[in-house]
Amino acid sequence: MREMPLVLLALPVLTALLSVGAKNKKTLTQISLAGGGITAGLALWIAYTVFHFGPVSAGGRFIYIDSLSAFVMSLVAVVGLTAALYSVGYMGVEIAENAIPESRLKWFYFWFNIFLFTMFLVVMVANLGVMWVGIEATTLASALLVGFYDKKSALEAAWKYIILCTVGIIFALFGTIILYNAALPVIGEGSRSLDWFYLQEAARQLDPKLVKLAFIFVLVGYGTKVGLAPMHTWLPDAHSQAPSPVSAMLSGVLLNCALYGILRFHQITSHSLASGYSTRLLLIFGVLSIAVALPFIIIQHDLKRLLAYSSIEHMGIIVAAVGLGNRLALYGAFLHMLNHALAKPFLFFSAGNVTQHFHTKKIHKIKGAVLAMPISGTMLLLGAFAIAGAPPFNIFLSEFTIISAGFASGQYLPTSLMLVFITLIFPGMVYAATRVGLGVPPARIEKGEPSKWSATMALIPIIPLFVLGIYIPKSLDQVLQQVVSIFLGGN
Amino acid sequence: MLAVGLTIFQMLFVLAFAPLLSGIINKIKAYFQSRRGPSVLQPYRDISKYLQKETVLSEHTSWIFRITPYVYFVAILVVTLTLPILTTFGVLSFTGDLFMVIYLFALARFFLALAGLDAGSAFGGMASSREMAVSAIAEPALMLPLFTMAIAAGTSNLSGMVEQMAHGGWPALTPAHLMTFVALFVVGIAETGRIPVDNPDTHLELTMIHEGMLLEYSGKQLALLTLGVHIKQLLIFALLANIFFPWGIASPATGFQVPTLLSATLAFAAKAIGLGVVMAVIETSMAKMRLFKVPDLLMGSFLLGLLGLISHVLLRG
Amino acid sequence: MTILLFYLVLGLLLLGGLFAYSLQGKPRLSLRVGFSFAVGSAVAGTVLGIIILLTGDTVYTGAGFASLPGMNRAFLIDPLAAFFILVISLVSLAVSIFSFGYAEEYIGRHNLGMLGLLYNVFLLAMVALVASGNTFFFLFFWELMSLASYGLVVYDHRDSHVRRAGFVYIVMTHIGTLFIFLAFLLLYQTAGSFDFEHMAQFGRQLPSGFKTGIFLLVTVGFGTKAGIIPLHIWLPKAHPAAPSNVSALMSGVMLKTAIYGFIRVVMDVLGGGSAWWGILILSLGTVSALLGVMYALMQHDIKELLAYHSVENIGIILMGLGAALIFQGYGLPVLAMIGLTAALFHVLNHALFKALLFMGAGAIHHATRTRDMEKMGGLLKLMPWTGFFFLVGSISIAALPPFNGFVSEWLTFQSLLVLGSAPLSLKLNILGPVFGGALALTGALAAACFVKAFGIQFLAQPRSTQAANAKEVPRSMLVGMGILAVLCLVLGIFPSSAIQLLNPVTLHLVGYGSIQALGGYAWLNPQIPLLPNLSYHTMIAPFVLFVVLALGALLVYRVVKRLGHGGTRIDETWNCGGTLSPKMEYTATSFAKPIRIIFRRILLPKRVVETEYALGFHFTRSLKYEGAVKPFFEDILYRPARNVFLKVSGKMRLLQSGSIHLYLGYLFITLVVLLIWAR
Amino acid sequence: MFLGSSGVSPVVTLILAVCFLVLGARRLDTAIRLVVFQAILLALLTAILGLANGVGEMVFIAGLTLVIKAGLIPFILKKVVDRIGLSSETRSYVNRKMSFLIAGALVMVSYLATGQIAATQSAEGREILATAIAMLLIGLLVMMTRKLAVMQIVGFLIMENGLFLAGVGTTHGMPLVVELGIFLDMLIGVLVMGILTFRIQSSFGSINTEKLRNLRG
Repeated sequence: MREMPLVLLALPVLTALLSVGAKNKKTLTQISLAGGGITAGLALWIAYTVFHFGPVSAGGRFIYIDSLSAFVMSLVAVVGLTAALYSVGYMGVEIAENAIPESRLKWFYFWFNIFLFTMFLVVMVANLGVMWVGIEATTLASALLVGFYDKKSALEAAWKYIILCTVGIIFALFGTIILYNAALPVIGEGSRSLDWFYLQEAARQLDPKLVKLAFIFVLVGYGTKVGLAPMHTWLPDAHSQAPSPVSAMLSGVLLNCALYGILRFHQITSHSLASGYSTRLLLIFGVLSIAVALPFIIIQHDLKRLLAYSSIEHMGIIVAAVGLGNRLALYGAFLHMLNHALAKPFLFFSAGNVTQHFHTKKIHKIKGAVLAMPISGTMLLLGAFAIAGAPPFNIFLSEFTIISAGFASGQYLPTSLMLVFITLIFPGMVYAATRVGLGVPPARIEKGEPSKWSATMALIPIIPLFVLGIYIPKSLDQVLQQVVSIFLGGN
Repeated sequence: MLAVGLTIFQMLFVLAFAPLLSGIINKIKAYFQSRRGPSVLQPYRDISKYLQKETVLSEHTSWIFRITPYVYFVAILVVTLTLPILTTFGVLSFTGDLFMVIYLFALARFFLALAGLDAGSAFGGMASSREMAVSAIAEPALMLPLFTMAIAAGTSNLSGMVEQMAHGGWPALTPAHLMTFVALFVVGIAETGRIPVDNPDTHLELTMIHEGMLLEYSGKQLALLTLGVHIKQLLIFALLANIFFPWGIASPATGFQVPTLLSATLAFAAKAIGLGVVMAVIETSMAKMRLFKVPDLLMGSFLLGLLGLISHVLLRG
Repeated sequence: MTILLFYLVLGLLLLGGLFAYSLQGKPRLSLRVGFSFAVGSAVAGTVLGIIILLTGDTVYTGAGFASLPGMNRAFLIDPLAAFFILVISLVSLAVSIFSFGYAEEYIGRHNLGMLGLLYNVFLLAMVALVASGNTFFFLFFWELMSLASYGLVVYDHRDSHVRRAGFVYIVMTHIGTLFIFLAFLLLYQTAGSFDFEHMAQFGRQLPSGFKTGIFLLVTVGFGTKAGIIPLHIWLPKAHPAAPSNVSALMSGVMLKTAIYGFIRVVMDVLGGGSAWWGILILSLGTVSALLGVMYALMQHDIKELLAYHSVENIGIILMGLGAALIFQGYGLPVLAMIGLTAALFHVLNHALFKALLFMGAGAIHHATRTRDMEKMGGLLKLMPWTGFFFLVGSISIAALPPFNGFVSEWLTFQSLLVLGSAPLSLKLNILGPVFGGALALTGALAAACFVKAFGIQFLAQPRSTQAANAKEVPRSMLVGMGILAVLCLVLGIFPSSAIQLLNPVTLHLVGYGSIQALGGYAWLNPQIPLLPNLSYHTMIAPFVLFVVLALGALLVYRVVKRLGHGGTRIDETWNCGGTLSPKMEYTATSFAKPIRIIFRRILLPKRVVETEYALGFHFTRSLKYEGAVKPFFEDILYRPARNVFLKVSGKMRLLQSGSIHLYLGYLFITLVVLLIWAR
Repeated sequence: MFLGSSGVSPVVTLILAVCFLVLGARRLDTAIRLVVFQAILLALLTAILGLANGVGEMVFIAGLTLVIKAGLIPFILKKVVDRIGLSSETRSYVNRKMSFLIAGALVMVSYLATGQIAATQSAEGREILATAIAMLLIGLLVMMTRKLAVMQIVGFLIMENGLFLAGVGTTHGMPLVVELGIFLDMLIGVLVMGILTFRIQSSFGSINTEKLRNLRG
């Protein structure tokens, strides 16, 4: 029972291996769905245990899961499962339209599950070095998924993705080494010196200069992966070129996993330096990211790039919220992380259906999606409003919390800037979504959903978006409070 | 009971005197133009002639056209009941509010303008359009002097304003008072449809405003409207005369004996005829203005009214 | 008990929306179900509003599941909120009944389930918005209202104009929300709570700079929604684009929620401020009223015309509010009460007659399939009831007695007059009457505009075959209009009933009840203690007036009938001997021409005349005339701003030029800068 | 430059100098050889440190470095270069003089950034840290300014060497698990990059990354 987390890590690898061995499309689908379902179930169960009975460790402290890890892990599990479900319909259409040969499908599932494994690894391990390995591995696994369509543009995106993220990640490793260097005289040799748990406890005794240096490198390094401006440049390329389920994973959880890395370092840094050094940096980068995303959202020609820039914006919001630093802001930050992780894949699903059906990603070439595809089109429209922060959807709630917290903590300038940028982004999202969604579709476009399955997957996620927009269940509230407490108080 | 009697007396006086006033003005105009002119009783004869005539309705008109004469006449009549003309002690004087009076006039005009459009001829439409435009720009110029007087009196009830004025509430014949009066007088010209704003004597289609709206009317309906127009003219004269020069009006302070009433009647008739003479002089000595010069005239009147207001406020301190 | 009624209102709307949506397969049923629930909820809302206003109680609920700290009241219905609930409910009652017939034209063409859902959600958001006890709920429902109304505006999204209108609407309203949000945040920061109730305790003691900031923010924020000039540009686009029943709601009540928000923040929470606030609001109101009515005169699309009249009427409401704020700033509650009563009463009146007029426009569109007034004419004979109701609406909006518009405008005039006579400052003594003059001009222009609107549409001969073939609309639509027409007359004759309802509201906001000073009789009687005691109080007696008018009409009719002996004959209209054709009739454009010329410096009209000659200069083959009014604010304000914004954004795109070396450079520079700056 | 007691400093300086040589290299194979040389120097340094401090692990790591960095990775790179049949010039956006200048500035930045590290560090440790940062930055500079995809891998390797230097020089090596993971990752990374380079070559007909500029905005 205690070693369940190890089983959880093994499950996606097992699914990946089984996928390679699968004979035909049907078995492949079954393997993927079964594997995804069991993995997600187990992950959520472990998360539940953590939330109720405290941190879980396994593999001789190789794995240590506290509430924060469990929270991000649940996101990975949920988004991973929905993406796997969505892949069935999406890939089905791709094969039916001869966009990819059927034989490539197993490689898709193989790398998909490996990708999932690496993300679980990131959030579960105790050792910051191994966490780094995990994050680097996510890049490698997902780079091949980004370049999955053997097109020029996809290769270009994959190349930029891998180069930029690998470079970034080297800095992160460098930061990790410096931190280890700082920890050695305090904690001593051995892998404990890179265990975030011990580092946090010993944070006050660490050499502050080294910690600062480490945080800079980690921020730039993992920040590249999170998509913080100005290191975000790979993100729109990769997100737009990847198959839609992968875009959903990248946007929904990969960014959060990288952010998780920053958060762990931020915790250590903020315990070590009382001056709010790291919070200020986070706030600056957060607001900068929102600002940089703004013009690209306003004049965007590509639907999926639009969503990618929106991810940059929302990561910026979360990071800035962490940078605001008070309890309410952190609550908002984690709520926003959840909300974004729920909303963005949903948008990628519906956008995926629409682009697939219209055979283009260009915004000005798609028209009348609502009439052509009653479910996906409508959901795309609703999703755009949701992500732009309109009630009754959940993003509004978390943004309201964050902005209120910013004002409550007296940081008027950054908070007002955030609010202004978010407000100005709204027209951009709405313009694109209404341009795509409303009107009369061109005559060449058939009416109706090409895949019932995909349509359903575009429909279902609106429910949590809506419910969380008007009601936060007590249990979720407790989880978030717990995460915030952990974050603020160590334990 | 007294109040009811006074109101009825005032109403009968207005009904009887209004056509006569028009007749007198026409006679004076004729005199200035070295004509003999029609008898001062001609307006009565016109009305009684109209009453005898068959009413011809246009086939295109609707019920709006048919009820307009009644709405017009009744609205004017109600103003007659509430306005202090001979006395400030009418049964309806308590609701004789400045705005009420102006807006009842507006109600009458609203229906008349609709009726002008109803027959579908271009003349009626043109007349309605011009009437509404002119009256719209006349409105602020009309209101501002009245505001000044209302502020001075501390109420917008016309009887109250008249009483305040009559019993020394406000020094008369000051510059403020005179400027305000002149401003209102200019608007009075526009409201009664006289030269230089409109020409009451013409049926020349390109210059007429008021007459164009009446073009389709005949018979009893025309009679009602014509009488209504006469009364409206008298009422505007009454506003001008009584608010600024209320002397002689019968009020609770003067009592309501028969001689008082008689002198009040005579005083008012004299004031009205005096104003009529001035109007006639202006009308014979000026040419009708181009329609789009009228706003300049009214703007001037508005500015004069503003000056009156400012000097009033400054003088009051 | 009353709180249950409130939940009933919300519940019915929610169920109505959901049922209508789930029945979208059966459009006719969906329509009936959706609007039936709306009617039910409107009845409940009316009862709720009246109960609270008559008892003067305040009902509230706890925060419930809201988890944000500093939030203790989910809903709080005080008399002010109840008054607005009453306004919303009265209008939505009539409009929902109207919709039964009106929405039938969409069967088979559009998704009626969606209409039912959005319609009910829209109503729900408005009711919940005014009942919100804290800023979060307020903003939530505010945005929900915007979103639902946006959905309704783009309901007929096949038309590209509609889409563009919708976009302008949602962007403007969202930017407006930004300002409101900022104001709320400042309040939250100082009061440490989201509750209005709680804020109101702190609001009055805030430093004046803070208060001014909040005031300016909400003025811009709510002003955008209310459509004050120059923030109005969305309004004449969005209202015509929406289905007419929705336009009726948007114009009739949605704009009023902005007024509600303004009153709630400025008068309730902040408790008023310096007198210049009032002067600002008064000036904004005057400009909106004047320009609004002038632009309205220039329109010949009936719904655009009505939309600009909303701008005008919001201006009039703000004039009353501005006067109230000035008096509040000087500490004269009685006088403030008059202005506030005028404003609130006009809120109700405008809701009634504007909804009525929009329904009329909808009925005309239903019958003729056009909104272009130049194509109508002669409809009064074909659609007698619609015509009659439209006439009632026209008279009301032109503020003519004995209808309701007159009474609230009279009160506004009174508060401006008092501004002229109260011992405040010389500047205000002069400004008051001048603003009064502007209001008089507005009223007269509005009358001109509705002579045009009614005359061109309903009188004379039809100008097109569509108009000639028009038929009277179904009964449900007539009932909807009839309800509001009757209310317009009733409130015009018995304004005291409204004064009585407003009593607890003014008592709460300015500390002086409206009955005390305005009298609870059939007439209005401002007893202003500042002024000398007179034998005549300023008062009007609308009921007496109405009776006299009616008796007078009867009397005159009887007398005239007896006099003379001419018969009646039907004949042609005289036309200089020629035959009259509809082409000779005065058009809407020509009707407005004198005013267009008189105010040409403000309206900036432009005209294009294209002449095609056959032989020489004197032989014209064809003549094309095009006239329009320059969209002044779009040209000088919005278009340049948008262009700059887009241009800068376009330049920023170069940052993402596709070069990986550049991207690596960003990384490099970031790192170097951080190493130097943040070491 | 000051000489360290254990003779570490000259090696470190030499490693940094190699970076400058790479910046000055005109031909592709020269650049690759220089990186191999740098890796050998690193292995040497690791061995010296390991023996001096008596850490057996580090000697093992030195061997591993030699095998992977001086053997396997150059082997893969060579393969790639041979398969593609490169024109062997290292094309750059900035000329060599400028590159040297910038690199010099970067070394100063690194010393600036590490200047105030507390006394827990030996002077030598501080120097190694500064050198490592300089190598990271110079590696990034190479990646930034050189046009060919292979040169980007070279720049990447320089960065990676800097990292290794920091890991070995300042902390006497990371925990073994971590170290192995890092090695594995690097290997896979270079592999994946190689695969992508192949694919790019076959799709675009060139590995000049200047041509990879279709995704923008």
